[in-house]
This record gives sequence, structure tokens and C-alpha cells, in this order.
Amino acid sequence: MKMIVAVIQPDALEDVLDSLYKEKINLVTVSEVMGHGRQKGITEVYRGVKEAGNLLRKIRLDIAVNNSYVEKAIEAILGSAKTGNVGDGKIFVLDLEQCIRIRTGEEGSNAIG
Amino acid sequence: MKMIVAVIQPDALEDVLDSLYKEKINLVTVSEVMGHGRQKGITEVYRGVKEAGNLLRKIRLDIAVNNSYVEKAIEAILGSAKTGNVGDGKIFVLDLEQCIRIRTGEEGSNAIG
Amino acid sequence: MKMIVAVIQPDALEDVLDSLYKEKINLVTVSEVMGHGRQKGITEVYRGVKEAGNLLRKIRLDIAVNNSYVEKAIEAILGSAKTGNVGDGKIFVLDLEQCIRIRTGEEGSNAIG
Amino acid sequence: MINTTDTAFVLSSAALVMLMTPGLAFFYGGLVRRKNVLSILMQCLTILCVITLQWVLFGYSLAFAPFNGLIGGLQWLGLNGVGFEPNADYAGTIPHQVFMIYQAMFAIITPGLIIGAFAERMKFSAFLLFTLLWATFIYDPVAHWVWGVGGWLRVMGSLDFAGGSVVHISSGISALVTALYLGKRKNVEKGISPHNLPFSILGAGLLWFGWFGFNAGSALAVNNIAVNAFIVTHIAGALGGIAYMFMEWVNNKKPTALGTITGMVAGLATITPAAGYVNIFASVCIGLSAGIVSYYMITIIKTKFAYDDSLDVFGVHGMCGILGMLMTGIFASKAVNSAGANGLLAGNGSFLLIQIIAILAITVFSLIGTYVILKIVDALIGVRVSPAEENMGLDLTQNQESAYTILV
Amino acid sequence: MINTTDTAFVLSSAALVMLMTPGLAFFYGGLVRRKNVLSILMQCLTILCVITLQWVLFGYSLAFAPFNGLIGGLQWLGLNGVGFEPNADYAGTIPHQVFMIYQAMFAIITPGLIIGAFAERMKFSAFLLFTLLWATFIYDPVAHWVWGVGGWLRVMGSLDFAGGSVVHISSGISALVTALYLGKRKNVEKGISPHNLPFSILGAGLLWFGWFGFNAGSALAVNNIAVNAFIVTHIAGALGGIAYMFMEWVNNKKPTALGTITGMVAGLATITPAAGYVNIFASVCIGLSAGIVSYYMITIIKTKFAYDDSLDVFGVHGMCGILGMLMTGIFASKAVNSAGANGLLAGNGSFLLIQIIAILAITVFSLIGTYVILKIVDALIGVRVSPAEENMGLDLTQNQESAYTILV
Amino acid sequence: MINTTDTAFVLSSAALVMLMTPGLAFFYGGLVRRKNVLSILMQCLTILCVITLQWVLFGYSLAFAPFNGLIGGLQWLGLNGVGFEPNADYAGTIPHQVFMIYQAMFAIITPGLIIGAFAERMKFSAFLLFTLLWATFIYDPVAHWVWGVGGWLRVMGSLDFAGGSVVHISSGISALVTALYLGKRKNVEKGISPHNLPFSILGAGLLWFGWFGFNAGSALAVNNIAVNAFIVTHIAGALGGIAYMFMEWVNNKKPTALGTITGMVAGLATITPAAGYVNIFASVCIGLSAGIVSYYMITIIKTKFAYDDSLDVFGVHGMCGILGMLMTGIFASKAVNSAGANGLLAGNGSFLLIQIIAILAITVFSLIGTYVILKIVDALIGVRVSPAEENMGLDLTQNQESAYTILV
Ligand SMILES: Nc1ncnc2c1ncn2[C@@H]1O[C@H](COP(=O)(O)OP(=O)(O)O)[C@@H](O)[C@H]1O
Ligand SMILES: Nc1ncnc2c1ncn2[C@@H]1O[C@H](COP(=O)(O)OP(=O)(O)O)[C@@H](O)[C@H]1O
Ligand SMILES: Nc1ncnc2c1ncn2[C@@H]1O[C@H](COP(=O)(O)OP(=O)(O)O)[C@@H](O)[C@H]1O
Repeated sequence: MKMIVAVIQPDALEDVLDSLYKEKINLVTVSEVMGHGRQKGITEVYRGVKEAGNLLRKIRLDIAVNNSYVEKAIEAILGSAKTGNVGDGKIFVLDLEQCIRIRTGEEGSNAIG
Repeated sequence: MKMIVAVIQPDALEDVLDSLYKEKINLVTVSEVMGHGRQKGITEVYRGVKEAGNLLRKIRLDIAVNNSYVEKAIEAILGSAKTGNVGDGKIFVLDLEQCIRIRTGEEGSNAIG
Repeated sequence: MKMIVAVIQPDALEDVLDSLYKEKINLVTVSEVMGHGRQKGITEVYRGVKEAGNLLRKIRLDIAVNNSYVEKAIEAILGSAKTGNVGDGKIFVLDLEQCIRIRTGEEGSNAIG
Repeated sequence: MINTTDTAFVLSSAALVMLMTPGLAFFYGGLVRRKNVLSILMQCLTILCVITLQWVLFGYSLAFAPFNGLIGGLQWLGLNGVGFEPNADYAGTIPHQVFMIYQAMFAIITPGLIIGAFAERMKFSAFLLFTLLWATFIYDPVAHWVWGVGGWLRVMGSLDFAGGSVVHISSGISALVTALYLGKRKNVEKGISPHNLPFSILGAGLLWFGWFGFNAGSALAVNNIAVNAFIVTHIAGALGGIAYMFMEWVNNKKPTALGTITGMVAGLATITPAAGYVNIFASVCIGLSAGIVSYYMITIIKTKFAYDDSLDVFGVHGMCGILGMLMTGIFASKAVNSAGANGLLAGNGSFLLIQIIAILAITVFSLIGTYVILKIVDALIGVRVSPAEENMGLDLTQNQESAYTILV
Repeated sequence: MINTTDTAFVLSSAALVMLMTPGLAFFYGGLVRRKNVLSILMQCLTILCVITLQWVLFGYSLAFAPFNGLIGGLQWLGLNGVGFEPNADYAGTIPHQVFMIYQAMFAIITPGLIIGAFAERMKFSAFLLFTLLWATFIYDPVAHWVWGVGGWLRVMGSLDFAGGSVVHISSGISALVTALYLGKRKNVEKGISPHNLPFSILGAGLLWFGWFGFNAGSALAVNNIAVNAFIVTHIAGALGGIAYMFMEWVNNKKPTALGTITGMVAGLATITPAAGYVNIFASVCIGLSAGIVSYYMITIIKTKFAYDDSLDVFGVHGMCGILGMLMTGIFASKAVNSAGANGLLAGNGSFLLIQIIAILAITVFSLIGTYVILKIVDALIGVRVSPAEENMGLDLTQNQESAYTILV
Repeated sequence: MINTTDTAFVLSSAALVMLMTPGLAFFYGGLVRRKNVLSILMQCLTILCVITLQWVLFGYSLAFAPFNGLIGGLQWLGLNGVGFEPNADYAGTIPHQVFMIYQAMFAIITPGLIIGAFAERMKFSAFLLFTLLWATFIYDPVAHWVWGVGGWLRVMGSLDFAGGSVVHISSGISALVTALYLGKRKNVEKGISPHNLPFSILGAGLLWFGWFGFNAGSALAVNNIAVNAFIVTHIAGALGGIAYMFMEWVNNKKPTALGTITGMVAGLATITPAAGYVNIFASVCIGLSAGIVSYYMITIIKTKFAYDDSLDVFGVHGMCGILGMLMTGIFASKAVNSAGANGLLAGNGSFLLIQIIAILAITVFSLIGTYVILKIVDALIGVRVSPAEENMGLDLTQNQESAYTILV
């Protein structure tokens, strides 16, 4: 099992979720993050005084999947989050040792989906 | 060492924390996330126009523990977050290679607790 | 590749980011979390009734780096987030199996930076 | 004879009192959890709309049309006969309609106060039915008793300048009944932190602002009574805030913003029945006692009896309505208002007795009446949401909306 | 002869109407996404400032100075000749300057209404130029037609008490044109949730409060017309809210807070042209019809034709302005206001016809005029932000600010 | 002779000015970090309560009771002798008590302005002691100098219509002193973003609304002076906003909402001393200069001298108070107000000189007085929170509350 962590543009969220659902990847956890990357932040100005705003709003997705779904998930995200502009984000894949469904106590692959 | 990530119902937070504390697991990081799972979102209606609200509010806990505490932590969470209804959430376990306490620079198992 | 997760004091954020940038670690994802640790929460009082506020505001950083940068990143964080007071936070290191830049589809070490 | 200055004054006051309902909505709304804030705001909005209609159709007639000592007549149904001519029984210098619309604002905010007691757990449909029944069978009669021509408390000589009994006791007692009837919110023992205290402070600011219209406007003319009411209202609000703040400072080592606005509202509520009858010195005493009484009600009594009067409607409005009526009985003075009465300090203990009778009558009536109404509503449609709905929050389950977006 | 009571009344009303612009800002601001809330607030602030200047320099003269049937003269440029003496053509008992500043507030809020239609996608510079041109070439003439001495609709006998046509039709129709011209927001089909509904509710509360000044103040004196306007305004707002709420309840099984405030504003907008001419019974009908019409406009018509009138300016203000003018034609009665007219129900169908002519004239003029102005602005500086800017949000890209901090 | 219209007008104005304190609380509260917003709101609430009491007990007497040129007498302690009869020295047509409560609102908001300078780092206890001392030893004397019977600046002929010197210079200069005395906030160089700009904009809207009561109400009667004050206030606010917006546009390529409201408040503050003495043309100049001056103060001067006047109290209120007093000296005209004076443009340079003397006197007095008070408070209880408390935020450490919940 793998834990896929994707950081994407806020605007891409709906499309990414739709693409994942199409691949039958229905379970995701989403959160709001701020990112610093190659994409330049916008300098904010308060009462005429400039402030380097170097963090930009991003969305993070955590998706736990069985190994056979890793490729599908990555493809789905790449297909829907990519605009080709700086700031599109990253996908990280970590190894997931165990997964338990709280409601039933099921473990492992069965608990993922 | 393991990193336990639990996604639970917002309402269960207090109980889960209490159960963890009882097991002497006192160090946790908590954040607000939105989840998409089997639990159906509620369709929201704005000015009479429906909008599929497919993300539900959840709480995420990140708990770094030594191996001997993994079972205890999982039991504590299962015991307190389980209502038996869809949406109770998941527990994920990842391997944790290193842990450092910033204040002292201590490393590994000693730094966890 | 490693995924470094640091939980720090909100006030240290600017300094930590500066230190990381100095080490040419420019890509980070930041989020707001609440932490329970050794640092005591402040009891809040609402209309004269006390409420144990046992969670404190913290900042979480997720930094994906190539192995050669792990030490530098940790040093940078330790150097800037450490005040010596309880509550300074922790650094966690997890193994990162894969990293993909959404914009280009680049994989692995090349995609990290 | 219509006096245009008085007319403009009462119209402005009506506008100010109208603004108190949104103010109350924010005062309360900031205190609940994020998942329930819209339910509070929505209930206030609904009351604003629905009670306006009830008032126009029959509420005003039930409360103010002459009939007998217990209830108004039906001759003013649909505002029939309520025209531009002044009605000297109520206000001889302003159009009767102006008095009617000014009173409408009071009829609106009173059931609004109650919602704080059953916050975060009542069905929307049950709330709506409850509100309509309560307005009709509790508010309208009580308003008639105290303010209506021939109302038995008015005849007996009880004085309530701007609604200490009609507004605050009736709603505060009913609030306690609903809190007990519905039972506690899940997890309430673990503490429920206000989700947005600035909203509550905004609400308190709007309430204070509107209260000038509430109390000074109750003189129904621009005269020394109105001036007096304006000033003692301001002072009592300030002293209520000070008292609560210092009670906290002494007992918890820190004063809080929530405590301060709670004391302010307590002071403003307590001066309400007295505003047209007492002087500045009395207003200082009234404000201070309001802050202290509400502090003890919330920290000691509520904790001790462990009822979930969620936003302290009974502790603040109920108790302060009672306190204010008593204070009127103590401090009232014909020197301030020759049409008023002398109270205990002016040597007239019998007036205090009359005030106590009024308090008791309205308390008992509200208590029983509210219980009966709750029973009926519960039997018909059920009053409390399911535990699952409570977990999910009323905004989503009762109104299918979210107050705030989280991700975008 | 100056009457100080009337003067104070109109000044207070002007202050109330001024507050409606911040109220509108919050009503709208709560409905957009977090990344665009400041752009909405900023546009309202800008209008408040810039139209004040426009009004003082030449707007007031164009709208109200006598000249011909289509436009005002230039003799009052820079408020030259607008002094403390009353101008009997407009208000015989208050200083001419008081009338001028009261009308300024109307000139301000009207372009403010339009911004809801092009929310989240218009360039700030384009908005500013558009607003100045629109105020000058649409608002000022239309105000002259309807309210100015010699204005052709005024001469013809059309009645618009407080701006149903001048304010709501003109802005609502223009809103539709801008929405169509700019095209949809990206992702709008997927649904854009309001980022802060409590803000919208706060705005609605302030709007209602200010509307007392808007409608009652339009009597320009403290008299029965003002009293009537105050009361029917309150009732129509309430009934609008009730109607929308129940339409939702019936159709979606749950009433919502957003629906309720939408209905309230619809009711308030619809009563606007009628407030000085119709009685309480009419106000109930007007409020109910307003809620129902705006409900269908938003849920059926807008969905069907799929235009992105982002915050429903056309559906609420445009349609309710038209509805209100028609209702005035139906319910107006000389029994309420002898200076008014009898409408259809009083047997005078020809007045309804005049109202229809007014509606058509203003609709066509606003439609064409707004289109021409947009074309010009587009040619000069472009009207829509780039897709990248739209993604990033207008707050950052147009104003270099963020409304809220996320981390600290 | 009491005039009820004037009485109602000043009472309404008092209510409007009262609302400015919550308005200010939100204006300031939005600009700080989330962890400190309650501390700002709480300080405003506390001032509202505590200064009311101070005013009733002795503040009003010190400021307005006749005694000598420097300070008022003690004969009106506890409002003794302040009754319903008008006091012709201050306002001949309204009850003396009405004048007293109207002035109370000014005494409240003035120390409220200062808190912006020491935001996010002052102990609550120190703030409270400081405020009480400052109100008593700075505000009350200065108010007496300028407005009190026999006050030396009043006698000398200095004119301050609604508080440009009494309110804005005194608070603005004292703000600078406190900012310098307390030192900078930690991390201020890295930039501290406003946590909730919509709150600040809400506050600005309420301030503008209340300012009508502040300036027009200062005529203390419904007359042409009041009308004039109302109108020039509105115009100066608008022009201040425009000027700041365009300064930003030119210098940073984008106008901002925060800049616009800053300019608005600057314009409103600058017109304050002049509102009853200058005409519309002057108000345009005053508004524009206010926006420009405050822009340079904040972006150039503050940056250059690197003091941490956290919310720009000196840059906006201090400088604009001074500017407004000078502008009064330049533009004042007996044609506007026969009881006023002619200024420089009307050929009377000596009046400008008097204004300069007033500015200097109040500046020096506030500067020294505030420094002494700070020294005393610091010696007694310490003024600044510990670095750990500053990190954790004042809400938690000074008031044991959190403004917002994060998780539920
Ligand atoms: N190495 C990394 N560690 C953590 N987060 C990262 C890393 N690289 C990118 N991110 C996240 O992805 C976002 C987008 O990255 P950015 O460099 O702006 O664009 P791109 O990936 O298209 O070059 C960043 O804002 C940050 O949140
Ligand atoms: N595979 C997964 N990856 C990421 N998050 C998950 C996954 N499965 C569940 N979750 C999180 O857990 C929450 C609860 O899951 P859900 O399917 O609704 O209930 P249950 O686990 O009881 O069937 C989801 O809303 C989501 O946030
Ligand atoms: N084992 C852990 N698992 C998850 N989060 C932790 C853990 N230990 C510490 N943290 C996070 O780090 C923060 C600081 O820890 P704390 O114990 O207060 O200080 P210190 O590390 O200086 O002793 C906590 O509030 C929590 O968010």
C-alpha cells in the first residue's frame, strides 16, 4: 500500500477529484496548505508598504491506495492538475505499512477502499 | 518508530485525545481536513440551486510513536472513534525513520515522547 | 529522497523559512496545525467558566528533499526554530519513495527541487 | 395632535430596535460552533419575517386592542382600524401605526432571545412552530397584561418602562424551560468554545446601539423621560460591563472580552424596565448589580444545577429582567417621572410588592405556558434533532448550507 | 420655509442610506470566494468615494437641474447655486443641499448593485471607468427622466417613490448586460460556494436597516407618507423572506438562510417604487410576489439560460424593480397618497400603462447604454482579467492584498 | 428654551458616535494578527465602560465645569447640577444632560484611538491604568482648553468644530509617544499582515456612518451649520479615499482596499475641526490633502524613522488632526458660520496663527503628559508583556480567550 500526497493548485481541486473518482479512487483527504516553490508569490501592499508574500495557497490531497492503484492515481492527478505553468505542484509517494478502517476494524488492503 | 495518521470525525476528537492520554501517548499534532469517503456528503443548496457537497469535515491526527506504542495507540483510537457508522475514518501507519526534538536536539526514540 | 515533517512554533516560521532558503531548500509546504505536547496549554475562560485548552497553535512544514539535503535541512530548522523553551517542536523524517513534478512529469530526484 | 418630532423620533427608534435582531443574531452566532452558526442567524431572520406577519395579522390586536385584563380584543385584526390618528391610550402625539410598528420590533426580538437556550440542537420546523405559538400565547398576553389598555398588571400599577418583564423575564424563563426540556448538547461538559468572538462583540455593539432606541424610544416622545432613559441606559450598560470584568479579574485573575459584553448586555437588560423611572445614581447601582448577578448565575448556579442554557439566556435575560423589575420597585421616583411611581427608597414599599407580583405572575405563566407549548410541538413534530444531525451540525442538516468554505 | 424636523429626518435618512453601501459590500462579499472578497468590498468603497465626487462636480446637475425632458442642465455644476434655501420643485421644507446629499447616496448605491453581476472577473481599472461612465450616462439621465423637473417620465405621470426604476431596474438590467458581455467565471458550473454567509447576513441586516432611510426618507418630510413607507417597507421585506423560504421548503425540503435574505432583499426592492403609494395589504402581496419571482428567476430562468449573473443582480434587483413598478401601477391609491395616483385596482388601468412604458424605456436604455459603455471600456483597457489572474483571485492580482491570513 | 428637534438630533448623534467605538474596534481589530484581535476589541469595550464611569464621576466636570483657563471645576462631580435645563454656555436649546452624554462619546473614543499605537504588546492592566490617567490628565484638560467655558484656547479664539485637536491631535501625538516608549513588536520588520481586512472595512463603514453624528451633531442644533457639517464630512471622507487610492496606484501600480479606507478615515479626521466653518470647495481640498499627507506619513516617514506606530494612529489621526486645524485656519469663513472666524483665504492670517498655537500647545502637552503617565504606569506595573506572552498572543495571555476556534 502507498500513501500518495499531492500538492496542487486550489483551482484544480474539482478536476482532480473528478479524475480520481473516474478511476474508482473515491477515498481522499483534502486540506488547505501554503506553498513556497518556483512560482513567485505576489508582493502584497498594506497601506502602501510592501510585504513579500512568498507563500501561495495550495491544496494538499492524501490518498491511500493499494499498489495496483498507484499508477492510476498518479495518472489521474497528472491528467487533471497539469496546466504547464509554474506552480502546478508535486506528487509524493510514501510507503504505507498499515491501514485500518475504524468502523469495522478491517486491516490492510481491504481497509483502503 | 512509526507515524500514525488517523482521520476521524470532528466530534470524536475529545474522546480520542482522552483515550490516547490514558495510554500515556501525550504528544499529537491535530489538523482540520476535509474527507471524501463512503459517507455521503450533504447536498448544499444556495438560493435554491443545488451543489453537490462531496467533502465532509474531518480531523486528522499525526502521532509519532515508538514501535511498542503502535498497538496501544491504534487500540485507543479504535476504542474511542468508532461509532459503527459510515464515516468513522481510517488509521494509517507509516514508517518513521528519524525523530528529533528541536529544543534539545535529541534524536530517535528518546525524542518521540 | 526523504520527506521531512517539522512542527514548529508559529513565531519561528519566518526564521525557519529564511534558514532553509539559505541552504537552497526553496520548496516547502506549510500548514496550520494544533499540537499537544509537553508545553502546557492555557486554560481559557468563557463567561467565567474555565475550559482546559490543551491544544496549542503550531505550524507544520513538509519538505521533500534528496538524501544529500537531509542534514542541511535539519540543521537549518534546528538553528532557527530552537529557543530552548518547551514547545519548540519536532522534526520527523520519513522515507520518500517517489516524487513527481506535475508540470513536467519529471520523476525522482530531479523533481524534488 | 400629531407631533412630527415625536413621530420621527419613534420611527428612528423603531429602526434601531429592528437592528437589534441582527445584532442579537451575531451576539449569539459567534458563541456557537462553526457548524451551527447559520442555524442561529437563520432563526433570527425567520423570527424577523414571521413575527412581522403574525403581528400584522393578529399579534398586535391580541396584545394591544382593548378587551379585558388578560388578553386584547380582535377588533384590530389585520391592523383594521390602526391608522394615522394617534391612539391616546398609548401615545397621543404619534400616529397609531407608528406605535404599532415600534411595538412590532419588541415582539420580534423577544422570541429571538429564547433561541440561545436551545441553540445547536432544535429542529428548524419545531423552532418555527414553537416561536409562532410562543409569540401568540405567551408574548401577546404578557404584553397585554403589562402595557395593554386594561391589562391587569398595568391596572394594578406595575411599571415596566421598556420591557424588563414583557421582554426579558418572559423570554428568560421560557429559555430555561426549553433548555431543560431539550436536555444538554452532546459533549457540552467538555466545553464548547465560541467559534468567532469578534462576531459576538459586533453583536453586542449593535445591541447597545439599538438599545438607545429600545429604552429612550419607549418614552414615545422627545422629552425629559426620553433623555433620562437614554443616559441611564448608557451608564447601566457600562457598569454592567465593569462589574462582570472585575468579577472575573478577582476570581480568575484575568478579565475577558466575552465576560465584558455579557455584563454589558446584563446591565442594559436590567435598566430596561427602570429606564424611565430612575436617576443616574440608580443606574450605576443597577448596572453593577446586573454584572454581579449574571456572573454568579452563569458561573455558580448554572454550573451547580448543570442545565444547558447554552448561551445563558436565563442567566442574563431572565435574571436581569427580574432584577430590573425589583430595582424599579426600589429606585423608582416621581421626581424622575411624575407619571411613574415612588419606589422603596422613596418610602413606598407597596410599589415593590406590586413589582414582585408582576414578576411572579409572568414567571409562572411563562414557565407553564412554554412547557405546554413544547409538549405540543414535541408531540406534533418532535423538538430535537437526531444525534447524527447534531454531530453533523444544524447548518448542514436543517438548512443545507455551510457558513464558511474551508478550502477555497 | 425650512422645517428643522424634516431636515433632521432627511439627514438621518441620508446617513442610513450611506450605510447601505457597506451593507451591500458585505451582502455581496460573503457570497464570493475568499480570494475575491476584497475586490467586492473595494469596488463598493471606490464607488462611495468616486461617485460622491462625480455627484458634486456634475452628477447632481445632470440629474436634477432643470433643462429638458431627457437630461438635466449644467447650471448646478460644482453645486453652484445649490444652497440652504429649499428648492420647492424637490422638497419645500428642507435645504436644497440636504436633498442633494440625500440623492447622492442613491447615486452611490446604484452602480454598487451592478458589481454583483461581474464579480470575480472584472479588472479594477475597467470597473472604475465603467462605473464613472455608467453613473454619468445611464444613472443621471434616468434619474432625470423619473425624478427631475421636466423629466419626461415624471411629466407623463409615471411614479417611482424611492427608486424601483431609477435604482433597481437600471442596475439590474445593466447587470445582466455585463454578465453576458464578460461571460462566465471559470468553473462556475461546478458550483461556487459562498465563502462567508454570516457576512452576507450582516449585510442584509444593514441593508434592511438602511432601507428605512431609503424609502421612508423619500417622503422628504415627516408625514403620513413617510410613516406609511416605513411600515410597508418593513412588511414587504418580511414577506419576501417568508415567500423565498417557503419556496425552498416546498421545492428542496429545507429553507436556507441565504434564500431567506435573498427574499428579504427582493421584498425590499419591490416595495421601493410603491412605498409611498400603497397600503399595508398591498405590501403583503408585494412582498410575497417578490420572493416567489426572485426564486423562479434564480432557480429556473438563470439555470435555463445559463448566464453567470454571479450574485443575481438581475434576478433580484432587475426583476423586482420591474415587478415593483408594475405593482405600483396595480396597487397605488390616492387614499394613501393624494399626490400619487390610482392604480388598476382603483379602476385606473391607464396608470399601469404609464408604468409599463417607464419600465420599457428604462430597460431598453439601460440595455443599450450599458452595452455601448462596455464596448468602449473593453476597447480602451479591456474588461476581463486574464485566466491566470482569475485563478489567483482578484484580491491579489487587482489590489495586491489578501483578505485573511491563513497561518498567523 | 428646549427645542425637541434639536434634542432628538443630538441624542441620535450621540448614539451614532457611540457606535464609532465598536466601529474603531473592528477597524483596528482586523489589522492585527489573529492571536491579538480580542485584545484590541477588549480594550475598546473596556474604554466604553470605564470612561463612561469616569465621565459621570468627574471627567465631565473637569472638562466642562467653569473654573479657570486650564481645567474645569469640581462643582459638577457625579453630574451634580447637570440637569434637564439647558446650559447656554454650551447649547441653549437642549437639556444640559444631553450635551453631557454627547460629549461622553467623544471622551470615550479618543483614548480608543491611541490603542492602535501600542497594539499587540501592552499589558491589559497597564492599558487600563494608562487610559484612566490619560483621560483624566490629558483629555479632560485639553477638552477644557478648547471647548470649556473659560478654556484658554477657546478664549484666544481657536476653533475646533468637532475635535480635530481635542480628539485627533491629542490621541495621535500620545500614540506616537506610546509607540516609541513601548518599542517595536517582535518580527515587525518582516511584515505583519492584517488578519481580517473585511473587519477593518466594516469598521471603516461604521466609522463613516458614526462620523455624521460626530461632525453634524457638533452643531448641537438642526441648522445650516449642521447641514454643512454633514455634507463636507461626507465629501472629505470620499476625497481622502480617492487621494490615498491614487497615491497607491501611481506609486505601486495598484490601489488597495486598506489604503482606501485609510484615506477615508484620514479625510474624515481632517475635516473634523473644520466641518462647521468651511464650504464644499474647501472640503474637497481637505479630503485630498488628508489622503496625500497620511500616505506619505505611513510610507515615507514611518518607514524612515522606523517607529512601530502599529496601526498608524500618529500618521492618520495625529497628522490629520494637525492638518485639519491648519486647514480650518486657512479655509474658515464667516460666510459659512457667522459665529466662526475668517481664515487665511478670507484675509485673516492671524486666525491661522491662533490655530498653530493651539496645535503646538496640545502637541507639547500631550507629548510630555503621555510620557510622564507612561513612566508612572511602567514603574507601578510595567507596560509591556513578556516576549513569551507576545509570542503566544495577548488574547490568550491577557484575556484567556481565543477569538476563533480552529478545529470545530
Ligand atoms: N520539495 C518540496 N517539498 C515540499 N513541498 C513542495 C516541494 N516542491 C514543491 N512543493 C509544493 O508544491 C507547490 C508547487 O511547486 P512550484 O515549485 O511552485 O511549481 P512547479 O512544481 O510547477 O515548479 C509549492 O508551492 C509547494 O507547496
Ligand atoms: N484511502 C483513503 N485515503 C485517504 N483518506 C481516506 C481514505 N479512506 C478514508 N479516508 C478518510 O477517512 C474518512 C472516512 O472514510 P469513510 O469512507 O467516509 O468512512 P468509513 O471509513 O467508515 O467507511 C474520509 O472522509 C477520508 O477523509
Ligand atoms: N510524538 C509526536 N507526535 C506528533 N506530534 C508531536 C509529537 N511530539 C511533539 N509533537 C508536536 O510538537 C509540538 C511541540 O512539542 P512539545 O512537547 O510541546 O515541546 P518539546 O518538543 O519542546 O518538548 C507539539 O505541540 C506537537 O504538535
